[in-house]
Amino acid sequence: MDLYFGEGMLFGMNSLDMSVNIAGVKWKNPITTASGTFSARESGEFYDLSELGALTTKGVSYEEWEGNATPRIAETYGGMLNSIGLQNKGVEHFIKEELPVLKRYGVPIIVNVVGKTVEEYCRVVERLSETDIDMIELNISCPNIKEGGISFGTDPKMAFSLVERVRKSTRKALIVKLSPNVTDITQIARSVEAAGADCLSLINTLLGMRIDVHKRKPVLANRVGGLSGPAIKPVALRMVYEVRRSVDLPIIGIGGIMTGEDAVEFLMAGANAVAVGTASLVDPTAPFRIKNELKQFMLEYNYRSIKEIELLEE
Amino acid sequence: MDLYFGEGMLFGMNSLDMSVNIAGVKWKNPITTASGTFSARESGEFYDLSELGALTTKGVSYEEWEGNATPRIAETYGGMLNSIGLQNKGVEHFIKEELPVLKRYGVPIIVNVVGKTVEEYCRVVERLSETDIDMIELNISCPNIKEGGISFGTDPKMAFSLVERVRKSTRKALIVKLSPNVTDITQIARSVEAAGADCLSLINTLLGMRIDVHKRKPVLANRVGGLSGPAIKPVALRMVYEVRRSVDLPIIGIGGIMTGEDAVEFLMAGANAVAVGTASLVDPTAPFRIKNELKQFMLEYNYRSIKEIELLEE
Amino acid sequence: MEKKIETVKILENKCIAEDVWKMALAYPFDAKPGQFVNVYLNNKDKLLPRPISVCRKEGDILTLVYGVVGKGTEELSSYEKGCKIRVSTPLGKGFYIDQLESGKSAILIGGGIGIPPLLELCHALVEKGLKVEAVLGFRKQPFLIDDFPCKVHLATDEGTVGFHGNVLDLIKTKGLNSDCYFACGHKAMLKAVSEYLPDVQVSIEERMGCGYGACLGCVCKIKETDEITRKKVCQDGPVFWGRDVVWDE
Amino acid sequence: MEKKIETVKILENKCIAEDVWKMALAYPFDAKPGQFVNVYLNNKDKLLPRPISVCRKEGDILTLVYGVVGKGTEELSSYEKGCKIRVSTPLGKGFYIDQLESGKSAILIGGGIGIPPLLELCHALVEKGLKVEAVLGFRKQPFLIDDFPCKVHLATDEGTVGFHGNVLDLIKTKGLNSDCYFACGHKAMLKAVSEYLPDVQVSIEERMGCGYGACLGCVCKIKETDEITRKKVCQDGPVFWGRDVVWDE
Ligand SMILES: Cc1cc2nc3c(=O)[nH]c(=O)nc-3n(C[C@H](O)[C@H](O)[C@H](O)COP(=O)(O)OP(=O)(O)OC[C@H]3O[C@@H](n4cnc5c(N)ncnc54)[C@H](O)[C@@H]3O)c2cc1C
Ligand SMILES: Cc1cc2nc3c(=O)[nH]c(=O)nc-3n(C[C@H](O)[C@H](O)[C@H](O)COP(=O)(O)OP(=O)(O)OC[C@H]3O[C@@H](n4cnc5c(N)ncnc54)[C@H](O)[C@@H]3O)c2cc1C
Ligand SMILES: Cc1cc2nc3c(=O)[nH]c(=O)nc-3n(C[C@H](O)[C@H](O)[C@H](O)COP(=O)(O)O)c2cc1C
Ligand SMILES: Cc1cc2nc3c(=O)[nH]c(=O)nc-3n(C[C@H](O)[C@H](O)[C@H](O)COP(=O)(O)O)c2cc1C
Ligand code: FES
Ligand code: FES
Repeated sequence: MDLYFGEGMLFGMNSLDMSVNIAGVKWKNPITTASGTFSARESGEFYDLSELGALTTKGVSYEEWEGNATPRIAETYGGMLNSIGLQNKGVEHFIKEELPVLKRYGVPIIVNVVGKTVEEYCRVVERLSETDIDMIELNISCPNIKEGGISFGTDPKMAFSLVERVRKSTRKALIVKLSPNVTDITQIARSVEAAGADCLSLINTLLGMRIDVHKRKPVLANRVGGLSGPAIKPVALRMVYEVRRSVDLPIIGIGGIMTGEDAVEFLMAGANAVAVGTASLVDPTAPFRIKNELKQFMLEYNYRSIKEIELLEE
Repeated sequence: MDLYFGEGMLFGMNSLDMSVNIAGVKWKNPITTASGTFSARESGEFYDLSELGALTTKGVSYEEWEGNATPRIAETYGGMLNSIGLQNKGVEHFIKEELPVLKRYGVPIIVNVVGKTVEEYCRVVERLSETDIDMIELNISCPNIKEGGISFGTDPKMAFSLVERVRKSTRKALIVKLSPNVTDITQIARSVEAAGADCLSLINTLLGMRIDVHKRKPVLANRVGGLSGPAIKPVALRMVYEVRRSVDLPIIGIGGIMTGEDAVEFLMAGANAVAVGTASLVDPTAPFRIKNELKQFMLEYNYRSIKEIELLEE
Repeated sequence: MEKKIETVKILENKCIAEDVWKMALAYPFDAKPGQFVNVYLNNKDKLLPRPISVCRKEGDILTLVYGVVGKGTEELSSYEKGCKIRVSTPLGKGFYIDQLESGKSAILIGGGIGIPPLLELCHALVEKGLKVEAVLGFRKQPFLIDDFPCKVHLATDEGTVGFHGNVLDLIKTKGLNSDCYFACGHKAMLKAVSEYLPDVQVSIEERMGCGYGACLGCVCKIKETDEITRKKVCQDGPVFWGRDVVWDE
Repeated sequence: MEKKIETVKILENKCIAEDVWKMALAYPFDAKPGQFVNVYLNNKDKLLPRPISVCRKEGDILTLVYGVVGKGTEELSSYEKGCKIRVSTPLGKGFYIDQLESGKSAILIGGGIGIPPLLELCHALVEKGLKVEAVLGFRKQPFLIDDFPCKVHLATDEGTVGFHGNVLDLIKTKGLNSDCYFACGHKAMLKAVSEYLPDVQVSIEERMGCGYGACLGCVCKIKETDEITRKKVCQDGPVFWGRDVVWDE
């Protein structure tokens, strides 16, 4: 490092370039919010949302979904379980009430899309394609929805046909969000790439459970829920690393990112950008703080662009 | 609870029965050690091993295995990664040097068996069947061994034929230890039950990774390793709960058990006994302490036998 | 930005009844009765904030009173005077009292660990010139009752002090009534009170994720006109009208 | 049971050089030079113990000197005098000094944060009547050197004080030699020292899981007669003969 000290000064703050290009969309830095852990109005009371690389919404369905019964949240060691059940008011409500708020910040908007059938996914995507959102993130992996049986994201064929159909419904950049609850995530990644995805995001939550030993029943009304937070980071990182070695698409790394160094780990594992989820529940300013910590790390180690953040060749 | 106070006193310490019968083998309490996190000589310097329900050894192969390069250990948030690579000196060495030490404690001995081929598994099992060990635990799930490609434990057919063959090699009680790195663990559980297993133990470690952002390389020499510890408990608990609802075999619950209450969670999820792993690295007396905490819990809530520890019917 | 998480100093943290603790914080923010703060723990195995209601706000001192019911509140009780913790600025809407006029009467109905938020409310109403009475119920050992600047009716489940029975029985027995009602306590109590006094304002609890409106973890069902909608306890509440709450879950 | 984990009191915890801290513990157990203790952290996101060598044991006071190199040692440095931490009884075999006779000479070779374990060793050897000299190397800022009860030869990488260069160059330059040698420091230094002085005892480090011999996390390769075997650093070590260590990994 010492040798580069002079050069570090030379390049300094000004030439530090944190921008990334994700499937044709320019983000000014590689940090976005993870779906379901961010809400523009509420998070915007804690920090300036225009500082992020992109804003990712919670899951949007065609019609209103009520979500699951409460309790919907359970704390676990170094993590949490949720069984929100994708409660949301539907795509029309989103376009009318939430999109205008999101637009204010002048950063790319990623809308997370959910559905119970291929047709429902397509209808949401078609409707969103008529708006000026920037990217669509297809949540093919939510483990909380009982309807429809097995989740699309755990079967390579089902994932392929869903993405193939959705691909025909939109020209927006299409991110597909993968489920970690599979034997081989690279198989799903390759299916989805073949079906026309522009980008992958991973991971969604791991299926988990907690029992209240005093009340002798599961803590969540839904019994099982999605595990997230720092506890799952090693699994997420391994999956990003594996997927990076089997597809060429850009990757948004997700799972337990709490600090700038965590983000660097994902970038080194092969992610092109990262999304911050549970950390926002632990610290409402987390995505903003992590962006700053990432910048600090880059300055310290004299990285001049995000692309330079990678593993050493061996 | 108040109503039962008198009765609680009546039954008191004496009638508290912690014993369990696991596939025909009587354990005096439902606590054993998780394979690879316990060594009789060394752990025996910290507590009296005869206090446990059973003792489970690290993986034993036919010939000596060297294991992986170091670093083999990485710490993660609420957990750890290991890539020991099943280093061991082979079954003959085990029988000669380690078994006599284990026998001293007068509790059932479970030998964890590993192999790279069906034949190798069978040879270890045959050799062990000639000894007076009590149970065999087939590790069909170790994610660290690169040889042989996909692990037996992630494919229902491979798991079936392995267990079927091993079943023919021994009349000892046969536990099969399942891998969590699968899309549907109940499918593997059913295959293995059909192939003649007497008992299931779950879960083995989740595949994970960590990167040293300063050195720009994976922390483990082996790059990926097995994630264990409290971080994975919700996943383990969910899997025990699922498997309980699809097979009738006794289940040994494993994954992140750190306290007596954690053990109770697994018993309520449907386990018949539990194994304590990573906790022994954090506190060398953990299995012993957890046994005492479980007893304390039973006294407090007036449970008179392990069987009574279950979820409330809904 | 209007909201933030601040690292503040613990001025006092002491046990005031069995498993009930009082914590005073140096806290330079305005807080309204019925609002709560998110308390973040120092030990990192537990990530989520604990929502605790404003019990009293005097000058720059915020007092919280909390029951030790689990690992998080147990940890909270271990913090010593002088230590620092992370706490949010006040959250939630609090009780609806802006419209209330001097001279009117109010009854505050509290059960156990639901009593603390009524203390700040009591002060606020008394300051506004309302005639306030409090009906406070405990399992066995009362706490905080001497701090209420109003007449207090006491009930205990076990009859150790005051009326032997629950707060609602006490209200019925004494025939207490007033222009407005406020209640806080466990769900069964709030439900019973709401059935008897539909105009009551109730402060309800739900297990939370974020505590500030981002995660939809804490929803409850509220009747609005004829429809049932899901409201966030942390943001739309924690205070709702008793008659609107759907108690089925 | 011969071994245990004990909760002990911190008597002192202070910075003695840049990122180097000294911690004194009330510790009523015998400890030999070259042994280490497992230090367990209070904050529960980090589960594994940190192995730290015995730097000095006088009466019931154990002194540890540790470098702040990561999150765990950073946390350790935040503990204040009077706090308690969990620490194991002494682990590992320590240096082989039982056979050494009075009158013989010994050279201790230490680099940076490898120096602390040599201090207790130095005291033990001096007590045994050996003639001891220490060759201590630092990057820039020396520490502990005044505590060594023997002649100290100083080297710094940057030449700020003492010899400008590394410890091995200093030994070669001064032509130092003795009846026995002991070394502790980073791997590259130990390897070079072992090549030059095959009879040296070296204390080596490996990333540990359990720290007491149960997990096989910490193995190193050791030549025994003609075979290479895997030994546990925590139990069979951390001290080995320089000539036996296979340094390739
Ligand atoms: C808006 C609001 C205001 C509150 N104000 C106060 C207050 O002033 N004083 C006070 O003592 N408590 C208050 N609570 C409840 C308090 O937040 C919980 O008791 C606390 O979070 C429990 O943490 P724990 O880790 O000790 O318990 P855990 O170990 O998490 O759980 C122990 C028990 O507490 C219950 N519990 C856990 N979290 C919650 C929660 N968020 N809401 C309701 N029950 C829960 C669980 O059902 C469980 O049985 C309030 C809750 C809310 C939602
Ligand atoms: C037998 C033995 C005795 C030791 N004695 C001392 C001592 O007296 N004083 C002292 O300062 N340090 C000593 N160490 C090293 C000390 O254990 C590590 O520096 C410490 O565990 C790092 O913890 P951390 O959480 O701060 O670092 P981490 O965040 O875990 O890692 C930071 C860096 O430290 C390195 N590291 C982490 N753990 C170890 C380990 N177990 N061994 C070697 N390197 C590691 C990693 O490579 C990493 O680059 C000893 C190690 C061993 C094995
Ligand atoms: C409360 C909550 C709600 C979530 N809702 C969604 C959602 O609507 N759509 C989705 O694709 N993922 C959802 N997720 C998953 C997260 O976006 C993310 O993939 C996961 O939590 C892992 O990241 P983390 O560990 O940083 O939280 C949700 C997660 C949480 C905790
Ligand atoms: C260091 C280490 C070594 C292990 N070795 C084995 C092994 O030899 N055979 C096996 O079946 N499982 C092995 N495991 C897995 C554990 O037995 C257990 O299934 C897993 O760690 C989850 O439990 P825990 O969270 O309580 O540790 C090992 C785990 C660790 C941490
Ligand atoms: S707790 Fe997250 S929205 Fe209320
Ligand atoms: S660290 Fe576990 S055997 Fe040495």
